Amino acid sequence: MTGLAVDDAAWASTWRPRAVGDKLLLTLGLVLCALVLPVWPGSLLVGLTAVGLALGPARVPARVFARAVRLPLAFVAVGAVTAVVQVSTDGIGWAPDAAATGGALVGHALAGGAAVMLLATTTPVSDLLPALRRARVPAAVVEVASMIYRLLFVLLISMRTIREAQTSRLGYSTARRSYRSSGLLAAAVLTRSWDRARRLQGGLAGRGMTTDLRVLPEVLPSSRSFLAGTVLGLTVLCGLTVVLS
Amino acid sequence: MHIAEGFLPPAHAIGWTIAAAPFVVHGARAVVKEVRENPESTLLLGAAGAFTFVLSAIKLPSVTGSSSHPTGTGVGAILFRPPVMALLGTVVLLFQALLLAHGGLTTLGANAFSMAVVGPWAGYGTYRLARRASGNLLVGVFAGMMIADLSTYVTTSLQLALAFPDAESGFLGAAVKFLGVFAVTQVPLAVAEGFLGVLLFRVLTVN
Amino acid sequence: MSGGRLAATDVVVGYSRGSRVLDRASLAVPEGRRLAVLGANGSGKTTLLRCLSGALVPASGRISLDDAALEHTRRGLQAHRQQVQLVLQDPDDQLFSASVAQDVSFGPLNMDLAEDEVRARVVEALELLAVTGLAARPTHQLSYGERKRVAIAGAVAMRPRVLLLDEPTAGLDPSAVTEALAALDRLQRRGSTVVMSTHDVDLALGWADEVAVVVDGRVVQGEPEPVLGDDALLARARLDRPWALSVGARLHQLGLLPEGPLPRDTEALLAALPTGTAPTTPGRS
Amino acid sequence: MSGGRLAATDVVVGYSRGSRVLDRASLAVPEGRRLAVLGANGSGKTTLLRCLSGALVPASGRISLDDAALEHTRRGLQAHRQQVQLVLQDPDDQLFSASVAQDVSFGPLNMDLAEDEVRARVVEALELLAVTGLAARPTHQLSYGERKRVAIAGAVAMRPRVLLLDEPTAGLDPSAVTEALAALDRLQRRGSTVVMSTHDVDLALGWADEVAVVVDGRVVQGEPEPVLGDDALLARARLDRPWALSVGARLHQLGLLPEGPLPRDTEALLAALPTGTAPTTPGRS
Repeated sequence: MTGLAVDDAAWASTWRPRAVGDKLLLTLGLVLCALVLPVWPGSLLVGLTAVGLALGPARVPARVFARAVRLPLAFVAVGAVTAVVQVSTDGIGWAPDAAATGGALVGHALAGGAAVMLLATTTPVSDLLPALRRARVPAAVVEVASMIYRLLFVLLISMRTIREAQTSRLGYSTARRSYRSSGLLAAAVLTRSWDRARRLQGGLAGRGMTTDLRVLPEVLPSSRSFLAGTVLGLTVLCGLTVVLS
Repeated sequence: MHIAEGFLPPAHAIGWTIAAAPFVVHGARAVVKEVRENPESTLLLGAAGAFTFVLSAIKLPSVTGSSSHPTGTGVGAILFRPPVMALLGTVVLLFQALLLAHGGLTTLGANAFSMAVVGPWAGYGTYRLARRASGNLLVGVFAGMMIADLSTYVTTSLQLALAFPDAESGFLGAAVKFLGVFAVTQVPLAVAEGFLGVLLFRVLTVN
Repeated sequence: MSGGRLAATDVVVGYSRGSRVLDRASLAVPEGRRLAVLGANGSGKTTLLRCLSGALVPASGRISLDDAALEHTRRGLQAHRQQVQLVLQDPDDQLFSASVAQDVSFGPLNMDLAEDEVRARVVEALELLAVTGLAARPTHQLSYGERKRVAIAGAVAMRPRVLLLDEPTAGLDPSAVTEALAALDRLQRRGSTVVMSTHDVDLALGWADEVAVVVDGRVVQGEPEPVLGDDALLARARLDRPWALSVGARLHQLGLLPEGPLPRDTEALLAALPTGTAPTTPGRS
Repeated sequence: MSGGRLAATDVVVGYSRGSRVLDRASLAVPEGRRLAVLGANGSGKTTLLRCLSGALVPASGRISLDDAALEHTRRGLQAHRQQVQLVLQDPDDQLFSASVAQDVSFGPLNMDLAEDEVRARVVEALELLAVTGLAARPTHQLSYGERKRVAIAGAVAMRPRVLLLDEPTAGLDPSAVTEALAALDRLQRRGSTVVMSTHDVDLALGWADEVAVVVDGRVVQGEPEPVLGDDALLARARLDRPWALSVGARLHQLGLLPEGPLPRDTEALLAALPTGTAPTTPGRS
């Protein structure tokens, strides 16, 4: 495997063949709901929906999803605590509504994070890039982004192998050696990346590359019932939030 | 350390997206022009972006015992200039948000402003100044990469302070808090990234 | 040097260090036959293939197709590449797209074919290489052997008359080699001329109709048996003699092999030897 | 499973997709003998070597050295790495310093040795691998075979008791293979235990004192002849039977080979066969 668990999950997801537009409508809808709806019960509903859809119909492994959503927790916790601590002339204390403000921050962040991960674990990044093209992003920019996606896996493997070789030769046994090894590692990966680009250029010229990297667009048919379900679901979610809050 | 999804209030998310947009569009124009004049540069720019992504995955040991990752935008700014880095940095941030759950979509604008705009420009400016003042490439690289890293986190702290002003002391008090938590702790890591840059350029200039 | 539709004549390629990689090398690619280009690493066999494909401009000499010299202009190269495709040794040097099917479509699209035609060619190429099942898989999840075959499919989809392959079996395990050779057979039966570079003399003897050894910047071309049985040539080329020729020659002397060409691989040798009475597996396990 | 100083016992390594790469695999590395680890690509032989080197932590099972279990702590691994070194297949991803001598000195420098000692070890390692002439060269200018040998020198300079090599001959031409094997011989004579992974059964038969086949997540270990003559095992492992065993068995039946172990390579086979009268080269060139 490639080692980027979210990417592996996206390619293996049962939602991978769904139209990117369908998934974008649903997930961006959830992201927006997480952002603008009041935390109770909006965030809870968005979070539950995202988790339910990912683990249920989209068949994303629970472990991958949980780990991905957990990753930003350190930032969210530290950031939320910092936001609700009050600094005044008589020292440091909690702001008056610390619990509510902190809770709201964590709630919004978790719900939003889960919604973004629903997109990320069901849609490979390379599927999203053609959608950028439809959103009027210049072709050259989309092609550069596609190359980044392809090459980052090649370079990640290089980086891991070099680091393993360095570790094996005791390159990370002290902090000082770790710095030195990291510098050598960064330089090695940089030279590899240039070399890769140069060689790929030769390889693609041989395949008749002219000015762009044109490929056959993949046809992923849009589903009316999925779109209808999305609109209905998001409406119900907003309605419930308004009624309950 | 990127601002997580859902952490910024909607108005701030929109505001920072608008603030970052002109720089990113400017960078996109630079890339389009470069690719039109020189079709092969698609591959080179792709490699540069992939390198930035991978570099930010290299773990640096910090003095405090924990470890952190370089921002990687300083080296890109020195090698490819800040406008190009504004675009590549934003693409890398999008990839980090989706592949690593690092950052977010609604906070992409805010993160792009700090990491793909302020960091590269501040780093590049410092690099030019320090290199001219000292006459030494490595001094310039060290200062440039350190400032690129540090200015990114200072910007992030100020963004958070703007979004969450202190109830009593307002923006200034909040700025002190967030800078204390997110930027002061970053100083040793910024120094580490500066050293990483020196090691990296030393190897590159030997070859 | 004639008769081949694709040919190199007196090609000189010199590198910076003064010594020439190719020094008036000539090669005629026999149409419809399997040609193995043999040489040690660094002998210049990759350079020769790159010259034949148009990727490298020789310092002097000419590359010709149907007796017309290749012109290294944009237009000349474009026409040449539609007929002659080179598959590089490292598949990561040619695969750029995240999806297998999209990557294979790149070459045909560059030929300005209609979308339906491109789609048909992608399907055909994936089938010929027996990688249809990988169409929807991301490139970066494939194994090395799978990536190699997808890279070949990318060239095959352009329906070249001549397919040049640089070390297509390097790094593959025996079953992957068998699969790769079977795919090349399907291509050849469909009318393509297949040229493979390798330093595996046993493989070349078993597979090729004709061999070309790159040695000291030149090419010695001929039927496999005399060329791969020429010890002086092989020593200069830093190659081994195929075991089947060494063993076969001795067994022929001992009267155990019939007259005619020597067997080229284990199966042929065992089939040609008289059968004994005991079972074929040694009784020592 | 005992007697080996370095051993893996009931090692399990599972990947995300549910299927296990290694499923209670056990291997004892025989001290001072040449061990070839055989398996198709993807069989798990690299995974096994990475477990033995400490680079990979198995889900269960243990790695032991001198009957003491390896603890995957900072300290435990550091001690292990001074005794066991793994050289990976791709040299490009193991050379990361500017010059050959610098790269080889990386390991010894990290062992806190005095500078003189480091210098001596670098000289020694370069000599053992016959790459002394390359010491001052930048690593990216080397040929593939040279890079492979320099990567091995980097591990050898740490004077490990056990040297694990992942496909050290892959991608090398015959003369480079000969040179690499000669270097491994010198290492072994100096007292190191050498373990090599490969999918080249002919090479393994000719080189190894003992072989281990990785198949279905487990390891079948033994003397080369019975293991590499076991057709059912080889079929499961997607490996070929070495030609020398197939041909040798038939010739043995025909009464042409003396009793005793079968010859393992061309030279041995030709030496064991009765001599004919005609010259050894076929008379057709």
